[in-house]
Amino acid sequence: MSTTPHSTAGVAAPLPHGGHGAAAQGSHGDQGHGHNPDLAHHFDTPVQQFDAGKLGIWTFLVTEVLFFSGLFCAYSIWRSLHPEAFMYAHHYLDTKLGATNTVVLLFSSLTAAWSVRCAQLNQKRGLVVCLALTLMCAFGFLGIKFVEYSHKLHDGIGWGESYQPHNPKLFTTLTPSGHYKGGKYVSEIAAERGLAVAGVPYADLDVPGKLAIANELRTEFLPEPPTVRTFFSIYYGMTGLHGVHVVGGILVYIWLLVRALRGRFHSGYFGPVDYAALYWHLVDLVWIYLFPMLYLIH
Amino acid sequence: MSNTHLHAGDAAHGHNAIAHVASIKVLVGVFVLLLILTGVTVGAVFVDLGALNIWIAMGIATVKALLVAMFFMHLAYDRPFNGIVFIASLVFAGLFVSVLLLDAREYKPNVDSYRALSPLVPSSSN
Amino acid sequence: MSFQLPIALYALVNQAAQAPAPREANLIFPVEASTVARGLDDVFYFILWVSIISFVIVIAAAALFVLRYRAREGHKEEKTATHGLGLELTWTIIPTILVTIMFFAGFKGFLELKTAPQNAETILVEAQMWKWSFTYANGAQSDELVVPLGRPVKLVMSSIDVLHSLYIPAFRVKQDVVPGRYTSLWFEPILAGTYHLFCTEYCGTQHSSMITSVRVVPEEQYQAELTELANFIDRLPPLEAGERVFRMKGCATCHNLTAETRAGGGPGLGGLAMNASRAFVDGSSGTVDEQYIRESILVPGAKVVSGYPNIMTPYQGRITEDELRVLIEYLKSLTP
Amino acid sequence: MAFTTPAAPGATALASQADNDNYLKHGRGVLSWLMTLDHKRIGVMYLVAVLTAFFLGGIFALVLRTELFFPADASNVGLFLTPDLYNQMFSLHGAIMVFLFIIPSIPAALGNFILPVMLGAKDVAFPRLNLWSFYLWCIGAVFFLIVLMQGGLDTGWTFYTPYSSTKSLTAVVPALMGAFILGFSSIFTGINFLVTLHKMRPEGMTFFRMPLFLWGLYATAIIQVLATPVLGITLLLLIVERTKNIGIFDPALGGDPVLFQHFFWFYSHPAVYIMILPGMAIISEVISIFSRKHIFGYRFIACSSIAIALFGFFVWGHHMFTSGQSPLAATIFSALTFSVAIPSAIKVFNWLTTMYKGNIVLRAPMVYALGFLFLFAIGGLTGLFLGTIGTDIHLHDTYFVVAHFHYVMVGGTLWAFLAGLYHWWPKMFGKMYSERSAIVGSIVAFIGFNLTFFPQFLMGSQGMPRRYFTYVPEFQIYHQLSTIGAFTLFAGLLIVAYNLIHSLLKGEKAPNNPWGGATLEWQCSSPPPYYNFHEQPVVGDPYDLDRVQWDPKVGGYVDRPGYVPTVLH
Ligand code: HEA
Ligand code: HEA
Ligand code: CUA
Ligand SMILES: [Cu+2]
Repeated sequence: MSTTPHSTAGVAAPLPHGGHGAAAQGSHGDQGHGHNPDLAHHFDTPVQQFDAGKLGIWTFLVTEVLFFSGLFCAYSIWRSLHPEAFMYAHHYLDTKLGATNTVVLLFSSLTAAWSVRCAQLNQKRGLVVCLALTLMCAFGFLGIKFVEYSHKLHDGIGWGESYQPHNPKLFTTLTPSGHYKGGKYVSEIAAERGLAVAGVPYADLDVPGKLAIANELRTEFLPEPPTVRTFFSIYYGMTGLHGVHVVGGILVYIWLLVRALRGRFHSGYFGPVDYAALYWHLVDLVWIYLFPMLYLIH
Repeated sequence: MSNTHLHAGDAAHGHNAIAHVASIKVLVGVFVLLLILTGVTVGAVFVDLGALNIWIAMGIATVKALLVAMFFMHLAYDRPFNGIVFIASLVFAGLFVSVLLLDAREYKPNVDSYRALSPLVPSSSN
Repeated sequence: MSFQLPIALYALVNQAAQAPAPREANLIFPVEASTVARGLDDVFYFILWVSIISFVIVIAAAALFVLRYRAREGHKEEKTATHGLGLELTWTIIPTILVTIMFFAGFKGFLELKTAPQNAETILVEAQMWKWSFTYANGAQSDELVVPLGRPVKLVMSSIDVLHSLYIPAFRVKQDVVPGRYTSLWFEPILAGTYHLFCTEYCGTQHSSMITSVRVVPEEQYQAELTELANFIDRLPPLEAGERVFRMKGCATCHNLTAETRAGGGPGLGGLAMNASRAFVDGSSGTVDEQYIRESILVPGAKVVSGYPNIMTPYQGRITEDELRVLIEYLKSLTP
Repeated sequence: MAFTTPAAPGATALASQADNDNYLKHGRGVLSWLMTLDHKRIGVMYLVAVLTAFFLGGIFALVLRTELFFPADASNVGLFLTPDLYNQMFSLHGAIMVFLFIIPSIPAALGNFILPVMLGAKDVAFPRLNLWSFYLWCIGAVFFLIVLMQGGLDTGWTFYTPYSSTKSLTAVVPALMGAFILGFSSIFTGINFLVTLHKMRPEGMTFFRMPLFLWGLYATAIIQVLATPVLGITLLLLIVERTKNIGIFDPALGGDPVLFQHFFWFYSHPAVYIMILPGMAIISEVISIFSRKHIFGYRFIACSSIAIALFGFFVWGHHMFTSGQSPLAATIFSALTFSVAIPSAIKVFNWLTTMYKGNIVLRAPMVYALGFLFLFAIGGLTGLFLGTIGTDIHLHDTYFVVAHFHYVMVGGTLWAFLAGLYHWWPKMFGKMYSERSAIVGSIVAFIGFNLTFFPQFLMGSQGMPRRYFTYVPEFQIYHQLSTIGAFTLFAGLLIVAYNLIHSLLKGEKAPNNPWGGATLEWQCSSPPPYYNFHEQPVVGDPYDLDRVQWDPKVGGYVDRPGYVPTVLH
């Protein structure tokens, strides 16, 4: 950890002005003689530069972990103080979609890790392929998220103020272990009973109308725990923040792909590929926890 | 690592002068393991073990996290310090979450006694 | 100032339970008017002494060195040891011991502050922007706190809007009042008199006006005042009763009795009956009558006089019909 | 003139280079500054920026102090402010001073300039990130200007919910965004320093041969990296709480305001050590050099910095003793709070021992260092009254607290900052300043400071609550003393400012090593060349002051010819 690369320029020997002297030391062979274009002037050797970048990105990941920790904290407190809200609300979350997204992210992690290997081994085509695959997975993930979000928002299940469920699931029984059972969407019930307002059937009603019917029906079923709204705040907060990170990852990978196509990376210079992969793996790590925490409540 | 010579030649046979190269076997192997574990978590949900479920799920998640960190993120071969740095983040995040959880549970009664008298209006009915 | 180290130490070692005579107000503290005050002050004085002594050591040493070793003709520095475990341990261990004593002393005081006696007289406190209201066992209400001398009192507190904090310096007690939960504190007054009661958690515009007083009175007078408070509306002429409701409900924090606006508050209420019409923020306007005043008290948001923010707390459900009746009478009686 | 060993070939050539090629002359025009990646120029830009913020915050302070000269009259009309305006004054004062001034002051301004040079490196590890950090600061500052234009901020710098999330009518969201961005600026500085110190130390400089200033910055970086992200998420949650009512902090929706205070202080307590650690580190340098003595207890001072950084994470609850936090938590936090006092005590006593039998030169930096010792001791010791639960119940949210944190932040950090500024000024700008007005300024400021804040201890313990627009009559005398003091302090600082500006314009040329320091920054010319060193500086014991000797010809210190460094142990 505290070992420092030796400036072969040596003690008290004058450096050529402009400061690429030490750089020359680090990079025989690779680029031929002297000046190494991939080495920033203030580093002595590519190894030093790479290690610095690596420690830098790891430190950045540390800040990311603590950034997310706030939401994990809110989650665990609400989960332990208001389990009922979670028991009720998880019925809205689609485990299948969640699981699919998990697999997508895991695969993208594989390709990301592979892209590093390719860069290290000068496999330029492999690198491009891996980066491209990673990107595609990222888009896929967002696509699935979009489907999930739009379904909820369509039923008025937003966060904060926009939590106005006009097509909520209603439950008939509560098991001793606190599980809500016999869930049915208002839309279904309305369809079965052919409910309507002023002759307009539920399906064709505007939002206020649907809300009216929903509130109407609520009285017959189990009451909704008051902090459900907070659950969805937390759900959107966590998945949303994670989504923002995915978007960030996409930007980074587009940039990498461009440079890879230009053949900028090679066994002597692949830092950015490695760092981006590390970041992407962290995004994956976070999701590895979010999935059971949000989608697998039972 | 001290000053190393980089020969593009090194790259040819699965080896790089600057950093360790993960073998395809390891990468794919880890990926498969991750898939299996994901399957297990989803499966575990359908056996109701009450409070135990969440801990099982978290346990499996942690194993998966470890796999990713050790192999995909190279921690297994990396400078130990990078690992230490990462662990530090988890330790402090843990401190943060656990202390707040402890306090929240401690003062819960004051909140509940108040809620008993003036309950929250269920959010959706507004 | 009577902070002799021996006294302080003594009080720490043996329980401050059989409390010595309370100290008079001095440069550091107000009078020690509750049972816990004396003990807590002793802790303070103990820390104060430790601090003064270590401060003097530090500064004296620094001054001495500057004088003895200041750069001047013919003076040169001497090589001395660059490290010494012995010294380091000394100035690690001694402070450690001292702060450990501080912690336990403070902790003991804290326990006293947190464990209210069973027989404590309970008074309900409701805080709102920006007034206190106290409700007593017999249902009587007041805007200043009246407590019996020599009897433990427990305040059970809640807030209807934001954080507030109830602070009585003379009793050395303070507790935040948190919306959405109950918090409580207790004290036993040992000196009759009137003391400050401050709000010490920032709560907006009138935070610094959210102050009232605590009156410590003998037991029988306490009982008398409670019964008097409980049914003053029936006994007093409407205007007097209304004037008291006006104070009780804390209207004075935001409204002047004259026509001019109170800084950071609402319209002045002087001459309400006279000025027949008012313009509202929504552009509309209306005439001041019984009904209008009534509405402005119960649901102030309904008609907000233009030029003022809509910040008043609705009194719907916070004021009885009788109170409202006399209050309106009183308001109408006000001259500009 | 560059320090060169006669042996070195072309020494003269290099020397002449040194004269015309320093970082100030290297590249001209505004753009060459705004686009620069040079840590020295970024440091200088930061210096200008934070001093501007300091000035602004100070003006707000003077305004609120003036208002407090008299209490408001019967119908609550103040001297010249309304209650709302007063509340905005202290909120903006606090927020600007903390987020825009004191957090970046020493690390980002002085640290940026000195760290790489002290390290014998050409730059920090990530120069581009460094520039970004500065521009994030600027963006954050812009947000605070927006706040000023959009009706100010009246939540206090602590943004407590639910007032900040539901009731406040001021521009809370822009302020939160500003603080959020400033947080990332601070994080980037932290990452940069951490990596630089790990990966760019020259041959022979192990961790335990690093100058203590670098140890201080290292400890600071640890806190910046571990604590600041939590501030980020806290502010983010508060923003959505205010805009979308997500119901995490708002009790009306089942949220928990005490939770917010936990979130906030988890960052903001460690943050106070972001403020003081670099200051202490400067003091360690100054006291050793100006006592012409090897620092005493190097390892203890170094480790105590780390200890403070880490312990600092376990005590945040001491800001919440009366908040409705559980007694259990309160007790734990009180106990842990004292753990931080010990390493601080260790530092203080090591500094004293360093002065023992020294040859104490009372130049400006040393005068400020002594002032620091005096003021920080008071500030720190009063922290003990607050750390003790029983007594804090009475003192919390009174002026006693206000006095405490001004003694540590102004008397501590600001004094150390000025000590460092005077210490490195010749190196940074190659100009000397007037010693006399420097001393005069420090004395005036010292008197003014104590006059401002000592009375606040007294009125505080007598029960004067903080954040009060007006007050009950018995506190008037203390408030008036305090206000008078504030203006005296202002005068002192004006002298400081004048002196420094004057030195820039008219100051005589500074030698490379005016004070006889043995750390590497004194081995390069003043101001340093663009790449800091024309030759690898010789790494030795940073406190082995015998390496250098006074040279009347240069008017500064130069290497002692043929000096054999004491063997490093
Ligand atoms: C530079 C910033 C800084 C520093 C260094 C400190 C240092 C300390 N602070 Fe302070 N503090 C603040 C900035 C700082 N604080 C701020 C800004 C607030 C208020 C925030 C707000 O509410 O707005 C605050 C508030 C605050 C509180 C909450 C008060 C309240 O709101 O009720 C507490 C309580 O424990 C506290 C304690 C301490 C302690 C124990 C130390 C210790 O680290 C001090 C250690 C130093 C010494 C002990 C002195 C040196 C040692 C000697 C002279 C030798 C002798 C020593 C012994 C015998 C032990 N501080
Ligand atoms: C670094 C932090 C810092 C600094 C330096 C100061 C400096 C000062 N502060 Fe403040 N203060 C806080 C941080 C700080 N403060 C915080 C966090 C709060 C809490 C806010 C809240 O409650 O939310 C607070 C609150 C606070 C209060 C309490 C308000 C209340 O509770 O009602 C008061 C009252 O007297 C006060 C006064 C002062 C004064 C007189 C100064 C003086 O020292 C100011 C002197 C400085 C100047 C007048 C500027 C002069 C500058 C130049 C001339 C240029 C400088 C250039 C060079 C030196 C080269 N401050
Ligand atoms: Cu109520 Cu401040
Ligand atoms: Cu603190």
